[in-house]
Amino acid sequence: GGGGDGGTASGGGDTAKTEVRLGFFPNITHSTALVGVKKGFFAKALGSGATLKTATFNAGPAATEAIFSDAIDATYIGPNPAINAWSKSKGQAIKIVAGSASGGVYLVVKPGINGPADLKGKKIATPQLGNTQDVAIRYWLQEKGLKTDTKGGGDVSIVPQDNAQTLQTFATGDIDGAWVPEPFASRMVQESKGKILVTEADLWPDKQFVITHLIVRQQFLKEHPDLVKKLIEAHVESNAYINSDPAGAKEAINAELQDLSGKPLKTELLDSAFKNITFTNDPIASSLVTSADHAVKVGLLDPVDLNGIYDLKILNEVLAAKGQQAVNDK
Amino acid sequence: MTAPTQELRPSRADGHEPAVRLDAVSKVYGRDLLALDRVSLSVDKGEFVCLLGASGCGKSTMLNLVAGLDRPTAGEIDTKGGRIAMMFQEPALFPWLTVSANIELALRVKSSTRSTTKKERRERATELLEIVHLGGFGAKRPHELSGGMRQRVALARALAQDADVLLMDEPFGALDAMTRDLLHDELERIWRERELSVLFVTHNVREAVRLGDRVVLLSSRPGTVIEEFPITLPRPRRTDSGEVAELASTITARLREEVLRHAKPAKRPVGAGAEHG
Amino acid sequence: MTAPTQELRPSRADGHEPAVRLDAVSKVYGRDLLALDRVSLSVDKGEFVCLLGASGCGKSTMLNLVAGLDRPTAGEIDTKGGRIAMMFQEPALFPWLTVSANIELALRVKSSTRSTTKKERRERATELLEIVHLGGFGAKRPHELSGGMRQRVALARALAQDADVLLMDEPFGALDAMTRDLLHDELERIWRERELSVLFVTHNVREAVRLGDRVVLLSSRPGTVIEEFPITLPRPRRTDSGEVAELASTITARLREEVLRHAKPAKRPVGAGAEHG
Amino acid sequence: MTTDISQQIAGLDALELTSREQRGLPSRIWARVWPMLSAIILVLVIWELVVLSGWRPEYVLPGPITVLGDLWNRLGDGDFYNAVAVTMRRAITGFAVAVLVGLVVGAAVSRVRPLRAAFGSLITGLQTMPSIAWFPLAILLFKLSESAILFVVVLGAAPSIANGLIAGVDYTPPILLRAGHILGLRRLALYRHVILPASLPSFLSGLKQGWAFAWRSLMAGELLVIIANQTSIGEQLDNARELSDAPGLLATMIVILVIGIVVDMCFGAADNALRRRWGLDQRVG
Amino acid sequence: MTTDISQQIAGLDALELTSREQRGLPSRIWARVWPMLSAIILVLVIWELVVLSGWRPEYVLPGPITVLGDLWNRLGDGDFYNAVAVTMRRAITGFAVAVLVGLVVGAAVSRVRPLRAAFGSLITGLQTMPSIAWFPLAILLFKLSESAILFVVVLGAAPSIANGLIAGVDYTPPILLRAGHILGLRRLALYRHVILPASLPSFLSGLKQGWAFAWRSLMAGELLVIIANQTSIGEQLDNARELSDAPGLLATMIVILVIGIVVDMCFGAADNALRRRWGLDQRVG
Ligand SMILES: Nc1ncnc2c1ncn2[C@@H]1O[C@H](COP(=O)(O)OP(=O)(O)OP(=O)(O)O)[C@@H](O)[C@H]1O
Ligand SMILES: Nc1ncnc2c1ncn2[C@@H]1O[C@H](COP(=O)(O)OP(=O)(O)OP(=O)(O)O)[C@@H](O)[C@H]1O
Ligand SMILES: [Mg+2]
Ligand SMILES: [Mg+2]
Repeated sequence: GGGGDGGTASGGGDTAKTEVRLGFFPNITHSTALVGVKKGFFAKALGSGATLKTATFNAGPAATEAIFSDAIDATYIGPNPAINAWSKSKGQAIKIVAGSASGGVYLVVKPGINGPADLKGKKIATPQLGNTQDVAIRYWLQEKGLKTDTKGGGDVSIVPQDNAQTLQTFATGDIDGAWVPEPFASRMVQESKGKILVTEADLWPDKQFVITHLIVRQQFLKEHPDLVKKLIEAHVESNAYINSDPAGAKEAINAELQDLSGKPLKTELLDSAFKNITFTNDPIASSLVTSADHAVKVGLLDPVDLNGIYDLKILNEVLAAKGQQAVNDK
Repeated sequence: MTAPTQELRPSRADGHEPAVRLDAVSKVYGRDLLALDRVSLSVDKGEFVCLLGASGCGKSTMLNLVAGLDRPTAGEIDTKGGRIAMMFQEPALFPWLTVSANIELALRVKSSTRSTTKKERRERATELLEIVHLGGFGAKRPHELSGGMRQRVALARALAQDADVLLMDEPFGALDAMTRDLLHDELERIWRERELSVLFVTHNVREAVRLGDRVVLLSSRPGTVIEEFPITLPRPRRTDSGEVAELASTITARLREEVLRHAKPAKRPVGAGAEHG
Repeated sequence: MTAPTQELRPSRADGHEPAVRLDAVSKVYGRDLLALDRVSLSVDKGEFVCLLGASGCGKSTMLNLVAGLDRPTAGEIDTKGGRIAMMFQEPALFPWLTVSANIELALRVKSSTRSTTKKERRERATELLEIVHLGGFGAKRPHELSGGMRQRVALARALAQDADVLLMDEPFGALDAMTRDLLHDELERIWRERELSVLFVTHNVREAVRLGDRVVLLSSRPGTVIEEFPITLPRPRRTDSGEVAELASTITARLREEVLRHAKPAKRPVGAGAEHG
Repeated sequence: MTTDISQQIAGLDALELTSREQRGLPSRIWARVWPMLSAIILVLVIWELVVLSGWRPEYVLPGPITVLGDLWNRLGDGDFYNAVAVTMRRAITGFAVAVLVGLVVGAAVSRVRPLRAAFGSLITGLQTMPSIAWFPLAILLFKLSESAILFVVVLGAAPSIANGLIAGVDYTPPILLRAGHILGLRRLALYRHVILPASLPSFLSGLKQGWAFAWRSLMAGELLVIIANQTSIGEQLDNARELSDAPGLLATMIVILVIGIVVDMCFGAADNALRRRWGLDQRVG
Repeated sequence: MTTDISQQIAGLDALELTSREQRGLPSRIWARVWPMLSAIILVLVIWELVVLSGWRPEYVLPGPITVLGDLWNRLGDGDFYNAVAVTMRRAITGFAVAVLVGLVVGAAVSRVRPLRAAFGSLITGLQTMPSIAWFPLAILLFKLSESAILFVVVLGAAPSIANGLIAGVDYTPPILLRAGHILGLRRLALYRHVILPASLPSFLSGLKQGWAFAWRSLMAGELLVIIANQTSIGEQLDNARELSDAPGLLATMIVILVIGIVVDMCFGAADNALRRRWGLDQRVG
């Protein structure tokens, strides 16, 4: 395919690449990007050779569409859209080049529900049919011997709905719980007296599973590995900063959120959510593959070959340069 | 017999009860177009009054006021004569109804108290269409009729209302002389039978003399009653009879005089308010 | 002088070139309503032809066909006489334009070749409005006029077109006798000056005799030409002159005869196809 | 077909002349069908050419063959028909309620002065409100039930329908109102016998717009509540997008288009009947 | 106010009688304003009562005071005005383009038979297509630029406008067409001088519907591209929703409603002027 003729309307272009277009969501799980942008790590790393142009999205599909359409070069994104982008393009569109965040997903339920057995006949929300959380709860329920189906039937009725809507329906008692990421889990606990029944991290080896990672357009990677490297350098620096100075990071996050959406997160919420997420450069490849396997098992995904979805060579170079341990793509 | 009465009276003093009474009625359109100026007129019960006047002198305006479709700017209108039916200057048929349904609608409203069946109404509509010589056209739609035919349907519809007072605005304007004559007879018959009070606008002086008990002349801008002619010719009259012609020419002469007197002002801008009061 | 010619000819054989020629024209509406049946008629250049006939006999249909607004079911129509203007039976004014603008629109189209300025058009429109005795009403909108006034605006608009052939469908139907007389004079003057060919539908036999070079009688359902009367009275004629009255009554008699002959069929359903062919 | 086309081109020349010739039924149907077919073929060809040009990779812009193949697969699947049935049922129910609400509101607002002053502009205001803004309210009122979806649909469509009626009422020729008044028709009777029929054309176009609003709101609203064992078109559309499934998205778009076109044809038939009855199909020429 | 209300109630009784009395300007304005004010107060009171009843917790259904407070804070913030300005600019640009496109398409489709057969129904089909379905195409064609947003807006609004025009053309009284034809008007001239003005009422209501579509599409489209340093109403709405910020959501809804109402008033003024000129404001009574 072509793709070399882009950039007419957006001002970007491949001719003497001077712009790196990075996407992310105004969302706490995208803190690496929020901090990196706010603190200028990206701008600094790109130097004078290229400028950073950011684009914010409200959800994965829009980010994928933008990557597909050559409207952005790289984006932070969750595992599901990445898998979809990979499989739909038959491995041509994107590569995952670094991990970003892990953990921070919980099953929050109404008080009074104390175990899987109590969930029978209840309504549990997930963010989206077939996404990681959706797969996780279905697999978990299956292991506990509870049946679900994709239409909301079965022993436990799974209702995929928007996270924002989940907050409301949980508050009004229309649903009995939800398997959701931060900051929604914390809000459900704080605002509606929800109770954490399952911490997804507990289900994973090392309590680690991917929730956000960085993907790039393959063509961009091919044509501008130098720029990708700079991007990853900034990314690593940003994660390092978050882990070394959480207070400063939180301040940066809220400042950036304020800029983007006009409203910062409440402090206690930010604290609680932030505490539950781990920021790591490791894409935790194993969790992605396992999750995909689970999806196949619960009947939400046709088997997909994820071989080659990672390209961690540059990340490992950067990590090596910093004297950190390499990550692997298995 | 043919001498015009020179006194202008709102109502005849012969003890008849008026069906319609206008008392010093004025109508101003917009800011300053005085269409009617203190018009006083009455139509007795069972009387047939014809209204003559130049184009634009306020005849339709007067009918609209009597029908309650518009409010007078000043003066009072009494319509104690019972239900009012009106035939507009345009046919004003409902385009979405067939000819027959147009008439049936009038029948249906009229008879809301005592219920008629659909079949009865249909039959009555057919009768009425026969009266206006449109038998067999009931299933057509208004747009499939000629101008004169539409006017006749409007007549049938007005008759269908079975009202006590009938206001007619140039009802036979689009008809040929022959059809007109036939309808004159029908109208006279119905007027007699039902003891209607009729206020009838026309441009045809002979027609006015043929039909009216009284002919009222309106002047132009502002419209005022300038003269009334009682018509005492014995009925049935014929439009082409000598007596009708004679009386008609007297009235025409008076009308012509009036029109010529107003010919000049008519050419001046009316909005300028020059001719008011 | 007043004797009707008994032969029916499509065109007079005096060497005049026809401006409009209908050759065995038929028009069927819907499935089986035969409105016109093999009508042949021609209007010479500069001739004034009046069309008389009962209501619904097909006069408007004929005018529509000549104007090219509708297609004949059979037969041929030649309109070599040049540009055609038409006055419809309804005023058909554009409600969104002022009276003056309605006329100016006609002027503007007419003069698309040689450009007139807006001011010229406005002046010409004012002149035309004066001709129809509506000076000062230019700024009004159609809905602010009386029925007769609207009809006069339509006349002014038709005259504004400056066409060679003028088709008029009961142009003076809504006017009082006086205004009508005045407009007869104006129309005659303009017809003379511009050497117009006119096809004029009316229900007023006197009017037809007053204006026409020839009066054509149409029968009813199906419409066919039953008789033509050349009018050789010297001009200017007067509507109330004895000669006009005399000729008019001859024509009326003939027309009455025709209408009465058709009175029965007219009451039968028309859609039934009984009276076709 | 060549002669037909040349005829039609002649028709193009004489724009305002529409022929009123009496033709046979097959030829009349053909006259309706061939332009559509040509249009479809034209679109498909252009689309395929763009794809063949390699402007974008196939996974971003799949070709018509891929998409039609995907569509074909869907057509072979029972789920698809369920989805269409569910969505159509919701659309029709919601639309019917919206028509009712729109009629009542439109009738009230168009004839009662103070109501109009109070709520007239609010109707358009509501019309501009995006569906998602209503979601929280819908859930508050109706929990996670199908009623919540209908609520959003009705709020989307009713203003349009009311506005159509109001416009129709406003443009009812005064002479017909007067005629109705003289016939003794008042209030509801005047409404029923004069104003409504006179407003019908405008009301009909309001209905058409209302349908579009209803449908769009429904597409959004179907994500609001996912009810057991009921897949729906809105959900399929969203899924295709979530999965970055370009052929699936395009196939679903085609389904939506086809439904929209079929519905429009129903409205068109009603419209034509109306125009024929009113004598509005008498064109010049 | 009591006398006014009792007058208005009398007005309710005589539904079809609208008074044509000449009143002073202040009293006319007051007659327009009081029903609105009463409506607003009524809504606020009911709302507050519902909240006070404790039906739902405050953070799900905040009371009017909270919401108006939130709105007040927004009004004090420069960002808010930027957002309104950005959104209005996009709405107006998009709408203007849509009007152009709608006019051209509507004119072509309404008068050229084969085009109508080919694309007539497609217009409504397109109208029913939800905005999100266009997002991939918009991004494909215009990348992440404002043009992508405009694309979605135009696709949302243009069909409505075209449909309004088509309906108007279809319902142009034949006698006026004939009159225009006789005056020698053909094709474009006939269009300009007869068909367009005669279609104006319907076109205007198409425009109104088009605006609603444009606005709704814009609210969705503004999430498509979030351009740096440009916040917009659509974004604010979505943020409020994403954050389950009920007062923020309601405040934004009020902003949208107010804008919608103001726009409707502009259309209303145009409409009234039209009706006055056409003599359609002459009601019975
Ligand atoms: N709705 C209106 N708005 C403004 N002026 C009007 C309106 N209706 C009538 N007029 C004016 O009032 C005057 C009288 O009109 P009216 O229709 O009563 O005349 P008319 O006697 O019926 O005339 P005609 O014989 O031509 O029908 C005219 O000058 C006309 O311009
Ligand atoms: N559009 C139409 N569709 C169907 N039938 C029509 C149509 N127009 C006219 N007709 C029929 O054709 C016949 C002649 O109509 P036309 O209008 O030509 O009569 P006319 O001579 O002008 O009558 P009038 O003097 O009443 O205007 C009538 O019987 C009428 O019903
Ligand atoms: Mg009149
Ligand atoms: Mg006629």
